[in-house]
Parts: sequence; structure tokens; C-alpha cells
Amino acid sequence: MVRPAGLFSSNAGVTAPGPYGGAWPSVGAGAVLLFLPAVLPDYYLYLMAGIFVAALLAVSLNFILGYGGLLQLSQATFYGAGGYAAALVLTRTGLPFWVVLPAGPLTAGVLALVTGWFCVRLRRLYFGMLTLALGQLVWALAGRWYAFTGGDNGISPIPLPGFLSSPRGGYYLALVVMLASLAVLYRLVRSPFGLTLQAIRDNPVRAAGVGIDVQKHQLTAFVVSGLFAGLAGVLHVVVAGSVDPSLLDWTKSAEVLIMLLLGGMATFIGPAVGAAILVLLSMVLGVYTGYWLLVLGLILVVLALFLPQGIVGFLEERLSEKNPADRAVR
Amino acid sequence: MSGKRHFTILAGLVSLALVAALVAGCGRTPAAGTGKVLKVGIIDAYSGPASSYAKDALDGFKLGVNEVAANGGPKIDFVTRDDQFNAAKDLSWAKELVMQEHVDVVAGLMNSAGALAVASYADQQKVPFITWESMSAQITGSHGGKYVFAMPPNTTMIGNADAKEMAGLPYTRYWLAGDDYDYGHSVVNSFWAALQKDKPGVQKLGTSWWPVGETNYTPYLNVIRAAKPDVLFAGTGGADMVSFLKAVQASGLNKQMAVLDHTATDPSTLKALGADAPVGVYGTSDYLSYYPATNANKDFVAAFKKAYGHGPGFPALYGYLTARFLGAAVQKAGGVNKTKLAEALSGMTIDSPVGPVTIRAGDHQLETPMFFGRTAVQAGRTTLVMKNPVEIPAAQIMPSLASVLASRKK
Amino acid sequence: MLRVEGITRSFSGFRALAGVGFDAERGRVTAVIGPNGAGKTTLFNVLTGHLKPDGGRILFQNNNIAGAKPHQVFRLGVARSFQLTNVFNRLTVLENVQVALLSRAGRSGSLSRGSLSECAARARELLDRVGLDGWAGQNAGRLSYGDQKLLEIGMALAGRPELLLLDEPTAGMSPEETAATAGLIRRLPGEGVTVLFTEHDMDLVFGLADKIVVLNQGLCIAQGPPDEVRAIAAVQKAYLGVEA
Amino acid sequence: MHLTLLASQFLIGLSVGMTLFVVAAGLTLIFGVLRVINFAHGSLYMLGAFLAYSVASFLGPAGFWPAMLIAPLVVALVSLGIERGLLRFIYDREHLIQILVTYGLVLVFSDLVQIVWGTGFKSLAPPPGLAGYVTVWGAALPRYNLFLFAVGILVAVGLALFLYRTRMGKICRATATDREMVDVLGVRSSRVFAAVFVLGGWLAGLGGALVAPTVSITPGMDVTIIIEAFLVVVIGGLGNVWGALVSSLILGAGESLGVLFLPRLAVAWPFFIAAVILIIKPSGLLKSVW
Repeated sequence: MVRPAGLFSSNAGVTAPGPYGGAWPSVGAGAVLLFLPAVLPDYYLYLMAGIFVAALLAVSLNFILGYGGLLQLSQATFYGAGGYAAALVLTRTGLPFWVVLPAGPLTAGVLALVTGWFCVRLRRLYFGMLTLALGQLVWALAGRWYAFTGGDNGISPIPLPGFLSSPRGGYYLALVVMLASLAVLYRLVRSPFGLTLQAIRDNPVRAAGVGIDVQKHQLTAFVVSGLFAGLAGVLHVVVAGSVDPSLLDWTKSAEVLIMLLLGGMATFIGPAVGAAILVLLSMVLGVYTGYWLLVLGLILVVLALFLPQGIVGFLEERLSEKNPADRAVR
Repeated sequence: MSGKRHFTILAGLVSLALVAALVAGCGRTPAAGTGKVLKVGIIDAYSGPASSYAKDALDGFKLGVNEVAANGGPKIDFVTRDDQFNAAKDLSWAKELVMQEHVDVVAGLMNSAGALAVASYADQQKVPFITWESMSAQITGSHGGKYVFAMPPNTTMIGNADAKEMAGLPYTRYWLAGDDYDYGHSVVNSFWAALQKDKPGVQKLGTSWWPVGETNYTPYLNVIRAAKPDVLFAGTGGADMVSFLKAVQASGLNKQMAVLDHTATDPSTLKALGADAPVGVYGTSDYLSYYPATNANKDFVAAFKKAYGHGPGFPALYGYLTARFLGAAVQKAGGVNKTKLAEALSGMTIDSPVGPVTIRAGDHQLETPMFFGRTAVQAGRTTLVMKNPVEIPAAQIMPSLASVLASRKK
Repeated sequence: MLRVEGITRSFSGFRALAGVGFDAERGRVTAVIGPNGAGKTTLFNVLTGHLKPDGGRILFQNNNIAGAKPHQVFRLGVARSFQLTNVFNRLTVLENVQVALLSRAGRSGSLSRGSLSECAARARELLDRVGLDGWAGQNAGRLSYGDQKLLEIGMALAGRPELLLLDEPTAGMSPEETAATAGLIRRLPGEGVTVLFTEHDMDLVFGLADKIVVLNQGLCIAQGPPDEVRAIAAVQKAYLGVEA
Repeated sequence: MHLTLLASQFLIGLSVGMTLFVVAAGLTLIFGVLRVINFAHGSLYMLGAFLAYSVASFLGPAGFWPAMLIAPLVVALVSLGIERGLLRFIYDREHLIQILVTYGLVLVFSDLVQIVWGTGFKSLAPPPGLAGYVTVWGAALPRYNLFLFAVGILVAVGLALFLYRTRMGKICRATATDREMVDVLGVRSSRVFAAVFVLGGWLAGLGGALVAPTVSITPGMDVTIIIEAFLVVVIGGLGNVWGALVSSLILGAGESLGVLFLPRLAVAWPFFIAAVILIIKPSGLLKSVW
């Protein structure tokens, strides 16, 4: 992993006040996001909602990869599972919308429990490859089961309740769920559970040596990560209104990995920023060039060579250099 | 360092990026809806294995746009978006085109899943949507609507056409195979349903499904060969057609049984294969640049060759027809009002390189003929051609309107 | 306290442990010595569950713990440090100890930040005990080699172990650090901790140990008080003879 | 079901596996010695196919054999550029960074290939001597498949000779098991790394060129092969060339027999086989050199 830059390497377990004293910056930022729909045209609301979905997905992956140290190469499996569960509930049952909010993550969580149970026995790349193989099995199944999942045609349109069918409704739901989920994940990272997870990432053998049931802990983290990816999948259904097997494919997982690299894996919020950058880049650059993948590829190479800690990681390092007091544990 | 600070960083970066996007977006003038200029947003797979079709269709569309303008018709503007054959991307681009670019019409779309999602979205937003490549029968079927139009013959029509011709041949024992993908399954299923109706007593010996992008068909063909059917009916398309026909040729399967595949006689496939193409393979084509040898077709081919240096494939025909239909629709509707455009397109007939073609009023599926024949060597050409094509009129292959409308009731 | 009976363990045909048996008594410091390749580290790994023995029994307070998993062994009260340094590099020194404390308290899965602050004081106490109190906020990976070994002992002590296994605790340490570590080990029995350690430094072994177990080629060839062991001919031949 | 069908199906499967081996061998070699996860290996394979097509169409009917020679060499040159210009800077980085850098290359190459070669379908005919088929046990085995099988064996033998009989090969094996060994032996490790990467790239290019006459040469070939090659490398035991051989053959034969018994599951079959093997043997079939 990349060298940590601040956040979890310092004062975990210590309730120090923020360096800027109080919550005002956050409240300000929250207010901006809350009132953006008043001034932004529909398309930008849609785009923002898409960013929120991607941000949650990226942070969910970073939970298992950046904090858990497990080379999860198939996060899209759980994203897609959540999305498909939501789509199937909404199109095939008469259940109200609020059922899908738990149904999506639950489906993804169960899938994560089953696949994770096999995977946590394996190490590093073997672990990664097994997640990939099992993920592609799920992908193949979703793409072939025409009677149930609609096969490769996917499911569209997905009926949504009135208040969610506008870009504004999607924006608010995605915003609220994303913020709440990030808050929960952040608390998890800073909890004893999260600290232990990071200890396992640094040294699984030593962790077992101080009495930690490594595999059980990793499996729990795997499931938590899958749950939140599934929740992101539900949000995708709300924002896009359709699902198809490309949500589950390994190329989607690769996209999420790119978000992590862009933003920085060693920070909590980096992957979310990476998600925002990637979504915006793809939609803005895609308008101007047909060779968007070429541009993205070059960005990746340059970034990995010169800014492996990601954009947020880099900013944090700069900020920390200016405020050395931040580094010291109180 | 606190989490709050991270949140601030996130909000700051997102806002910055958003401002950048807004600035980028403002550079583009929303010209649409104002004058007589029709703005078309095109989404297609301009990268990846399917890009060959996408480019061909776009070339045809451009030719049509120029022709419409040259004949005193309305001016048609267009923008293109690359979906990398990804259905989720299709829908994003459709929303961008409708909400941001304010296009009057959305067109293109080869990916079936994407076409279906975009069809539903366009219909809901009351923006005309014309697919020029996707062959899913669901587009004008379960996902059809007032604003949804399909140019190419769909999988039901392909199955019907193939069944119609095969019923007249003395074969009874069939092996069914295809891409493990909606296109393959739909073509095979509709073919088999139609054939059982046209020729009771046909026998199905087995089925094989191979992945899209399969690189080695030998294991499949070996199993099929051992079952000794009279006919192998294959629903394979796109770039895989080249690999499939190579495997047929290499294992001599075409000498042991009749092989039939919808795009086997498609010129773009046969051109790639050159002398390596199997002889005597049955196929249907929706468009051949050399048949019918009418003046309309010859003129179209000549104009296309002049513009791009090579002949048109079937996607080019549908891109071209899309432009021609749109030009006529703007004239008929007297402007670019989206609802009036959709109403004008419904039931419209124009002359085309393959004769007069009509957008069926009931379901907005284009009524277009198909051509059936076998691959053969022709003196003086380096590539195989379809020998003595038989034209199957549209009326014989269109699905019944009743069945289409029934699929829309859910 | 600890009774090892007939432990065997092979690696693809090579018998690293060929039926080792010895005792370690409560409240004593026991040293395991032997030439390189005698099987000391393998023995430790078997004792703490990092390796499964092929046969034999490990009786810890009369329970057979052979084949138990490392985290189970730790929770029973057997902690260890490793020969090669083994800390959580990207966590702070304080957090390293907190992780061990949480584990010992069965709160590794806790979601409450409260448990973290609760154990902070005890963690500082332990750091104080191993002499690392000044480094609490430092990333463990940036500590010197000797300090990392001390941190390891601190983490092991966080488990309130009844039996502490130290695998070459002073290897790579400066003379001052070695002296400090020796002092620490000497104090442990008084705090109710039984110590089992391996070491190459014979002065340290004979200065610290109440009992010495000698391994050679996967077998225990002698055990007893330092003076007795020093006198046994087999030991001199196998081990001390080499030294001389 | 006839036993002969089973046998011929098995034989075909082995020939499919052998082609996979040629590609995977390069990947696992790079894994073992450089410890780099090269996602761009599939791109080099694709490049090999496109170059073979270009060379063969430039030279005309007799172009096949020169194409098989030239295309892999050009790919090897490109590999040298990649290694010297990029990869050598990330040898000590973690796996994920390596994956992302090489995935970046995948994206770059996929667009570059399209820019250079355009979008039309491309195909390369096998030479006259290798066209058609021979009948074995009642099955029609394409001559070209048999040729691929033979080349796979040649590559395996060649690699064995290289690894066990040449100084360079011995250094490679030593490096794979113990990194510090190279420096002890007094060899410039950067030379070894470059050589191995070039060899791996050459194998990828050879695989692409060899496969060209049996497929449609399109952008997108890269992703089809890379996942399967990765499965092979991992289930074989990372960095173990013979593991890659065994697992290639298992995957090839498994897929081929899968077509016979479970035709509906052809898509999922390789992933299923890989998952089962990894669950039973969590660190691959043969010993990993890592």
C-alpha cells in the first residue's frame, strides 16, 4: 500500500477537535450541496448524483483494499448484485420502494459472505484472482439467465416512485445515502474494528500472534464492504433507471480501482474524490474526443509514476508539511 | 487530522470540478429547438470490436445528411458519443444529449441492452429515438412506443426469413447454435419457432452456445459434426462471424452439412476472409451493394464509394435511411417539433436503394426486404459473394402487429 | 505451566522437530538454545499455533493446545515476540499496543470509539514499561530495529500472558538496548509472567535463565539448571564445543 | 456418447490449451522474475496479431512465415521500450500500482491499435500447407490447430532449455527464487529484467501472431485473452512456467469437454474451473516461486 498520509496513521482513538475548530467548514459544504439543485440545471444534478454513487462505491472498495489490505479485484460484483436486487424487487414485486434500500445491500452482503468465505483463506494475488473468478461467474450467470435477470439485455425501465424519477429526487437520495454511508464507514475505520483491520493489513501473522482471528475479521470487513457496494448499486438504479451485466463486469471493477488511484488510497476521502474526477473526466472529455480511453490511460500511467499517493494524498502531505502540529499525537 | 477536513477537501474538489464542467458545458451553444436545423445525437460503439459497424453506419448517415441538404431539404446537425459498447454508458450519454445538448433526435446504438434502456428513456422524455444497428425485437416490442423507431430487421424478422427459405429445402435434422448473447438466442429461438410452423416434423438434435469473442470454435464444431445434423443453424454476428467462418472452413464443416448464418453472406465479413471463406454457406443479408442491380442501389453505392473509397455495408444503409427519413419528417412536420417529428415518421414511406421502405405505423419497425443465398466464388473477384440472391419481401417476414402489441402489455 | 511431549514436525521430508519434550515451570525464565537449524524457531511456531505439529502434545496448564490457532493460543495466555521484527508498520506505536489490548479484551470487533480511549492509558503504561513512552505517536515502521523489538515485547505483554515466548529478543540490539531488555526480562517473573526465550548470546542465556533446554537436530538433548547443562558432555559436543 | 468423440474433444482441448500456454508462459515468466503484474500482456498479444496481419498482407501470399517471424520481434522491441521507459520505475511499487500502470497501457494500446489499423474486420489466412483438416478418430482436426499444438510443445521445450541450460536462464531462475542472488552473482539485474520482459513480450507477440489465422483480428482481443492468461498463471502457481503449462492444458481440455457435457455453460466454464482449483489448492497447482 501507499505510505499513509495522516488520517488513520495518526490519532485514531483520540477525539481531538478538528484543526479548524468546529464543524463550520463541513456545514458550509453540506449547505452548498443541499442547495445546489436550486441553481444547477438537471443534467448537472444527474451528473452529481452519478458522482455520489461512484464515490460510495469507491470508498466501499477502499475499506477492504486500503484499510483491509485485501486485493479485492471484483468489487463491481457486489455493486451489481445490489443493483440487480433493487431492479428485480421494483419490477417483479409490488413492494414499496423503501424495501429496496435494505434489500440491495442485504443481497450483496450475503453474496459477499458466501464468496468471501472461500476467498479469505487465500493470500494476496491468489485472493484477488479468486474474487475475480467468482465475480465473473456471477457476471456470466446474470448475463445468461434470461428468464430472471433479463440476460445481457438487463432490466429497463425500472419503475421508481414519483419523487425519485426526476434528477432532483435522485440527487437528494444519492446525496443523503452517500453521506450517511460515508459517515458510518468513517466511524468503522476509526473504531477498534477498523484499527484491528489495519493492523491485519500491515501484518497478518503478527495480528494472529496477538490473538486476532484474522480470517474472521477479514471476512467481516469483506461483507461490510460488499454491503456498501450493494447500497451504491441501489443508488445506481435510482439514478440511472436500468441495470445490465456491465455493472458486474471486471472492467467496472477496474474503473473503481482507477478511482482509488486517482484520489489516493491512503486517505479516507481520496477514493470519493477520485470517483468525482473520473466520472467528470469521462463525461466531459468524452464529448470532445473519441479517444477518451487513450487519455485516461496516459493519465493513469503519469499519475502512478509521479503521484502514487493520489491527489488527496498529495494535498494532505502538502497540508501536513505546513502544519507539523497535525502530525504529532497530542 | 480530522474527518471534517477531509469532507471539506472533497466538497472543494467536487465544486471545482463542477465549475470546470459548467465552463466546458457553456462553451457549447444549445442551437437546437430554435431554428429549422435538426440536431441529432448519435451514440454508438466507436471503439472496440463493434466499431467497424458503428463507423459504417455513421458514414451512411453523413451521406444521407448531405444528400438531404443537396436536395433542398432541412439542414441536419449531429454530435457523436462513444459508448465503448457499454449499456450503462449508453444511458448516460442519452441523458447528456437530451438534457444538456438538447438534441431533437437520438440515434445509433448497437448494444441491445443500451438500446432498450435508451428507448424507454427517450419515449418517456418524448424524444424520437431511432436505432440503426441494434436488432433486438424488444426495441419495437416490449420497449416500443410513440417515439421509438427501428431501422434494421430485428431478430424475429431474421428468424422468419431464414425459416421461410429453409422450409423449402429438403433438410429435417437441425443443430442450433449461436452467440451466448441476446442476439444469438433470439435469432435461434425465432428461427426454430417459425421453422416448426413452416415445416412440421423438423428435428432438433442439440444446441451449442459460445461466448461472444470466442477465439476457438473447433471444440463446438467437433461436437456438432459428431451429431451429424443436416443443417447447422448459427446465430453469430459481428466480428465473431469472421472467426466462426474460419473455423467452418478449417474443419470442412460446410462440406459435411448445410451451414446457415444470418450474416454469413455479409460483404464486410466475406471481404475480411478473402479466399479463406467457406463456399456454399447459406446466409441472409439485409443489404448487398451488388443486389438488387437497380439504378437506386447503384447510385447509392457509387456515391458512398466516392465519399469514402469503399462500398457500403448494411449499417451504412440504415444510417443513410435514418438521415433520409429525418429529412422527410422535418419537411412533413414543418419544423423540428419532437412530437410532430415522431408523428411524421410513423407510417412514412421513402424510396431507398432496396426499393420503397416503410416505417410500419403500428410498431415503428422498418419494413425492409431481405436477401437469401449461398456463398460462392465469382470470377474476377477476390472475395466470395452471395450467388443468385433471392429477395424475401418485407411482408413475408414482419412479425404480426398483434403479437408485437401483445408484448407491450405487461 | 508448560509441558511439551514428543512434538514432531517435518517440512517436505526434513524433520525439523523429531520428538521434542521439555518442561517450563511457572514463574521461571527458561532458555531454549541450540545451533542454527536446531529447530528453535520451528518449535516456537508450533507452540503458538503458527505451525501445526505432526504429532505430540503441548500441555499448557494441563490443556493440550497442540494444533490450536494462533489467536486461540494468545487468548489462553501465551504471547510471543518474533525473531524478525514484526510490528504493524503503518500504525503508531501506541496503536500497535492498543490493537493487542483490544484483542486481549475480546473487543477487536468493537465499533465503539470508547474502547479505544479506555485502553489508551493502559497502552501508555505498557510503553512506559518497555521504555517506548516517548515514541507513542511515531509510526511503528519508523522505529529503530531495537525499538521495534521492544515494541513487540510490549505488544506481547498487552496480552497479560502467563507465558511469554521471546524469539531472540536482543538480536541486532545495541549493548545498551540489550542491557535494558535483559533488565525487562529479569523483572517479568516477579510480575507473574513465565518466560521462554531463545538466544544466541550465551552470556545473556546463562545470566538470565533459571533453566536451559538444549535442542539439536530437532531433539531435546538436555535440560536443567545452567550449571548442570554446562557440564553435560553432549551439550558441549553439539553446541558449546562449537562455541569454544 | 462415443469414446472417439471424447478422445478427439480432449485432443482439441489440449491444442486450445497450448495456444493459451504460449501467451501465459510469457506472463508468468515476467511475474516470476520481475514480480510485475503485467496487464498489458494481452495488448502485446493483440499487437502481435495486428502486426502479423500487416506484414502478411504487405508481402502477399507468401507472407505468412515472415509474418510469424517479424511480428513477434517487433512486439519484443515494443516491450523493450515499455520496460526501459516505464516499468523499471515501478519494480519496487506495490502490486496495485503495477496493475494500474499496466492497465493504463491496455487503454492506450486499445485506442492506438484502432488509430493505426482502423475499424474494419481483419483476417489472415493460414498458409496452404496448414489449411484444411486431417481426420483423427473420426474428428476433423484443423491442421492449423495441430500446428499450434506443435508450436506450443516447441515453446515449452525451448523454455526448458533456456531456463536449465543457459546462463541467462539459470540467472532467471535464481532471481525468481531469491532476488538478492542476482547481485551476488555479479549480474546487472536491470539487464536480466529487461531481457526477461522482452522474452515475455516476444512470447505474447508470438501468441498473437499464431492465433491470427484462426480469429477475427479486432481491438478487444486483448481483454479476451488477458483474463484467461491471468487465471492460468495464478492457478498454475505464480511465476511457475510448468504450472502455467499444466493449468493451460487443464483449462483448454476442461473447456473443450465442457462444451460436450455442459454446452449451456461455456461462458462460465473457465472461471468455474479456476475457482474450484483455487478453493482446493489456495496457492496454485504447482509451487509458486514467490
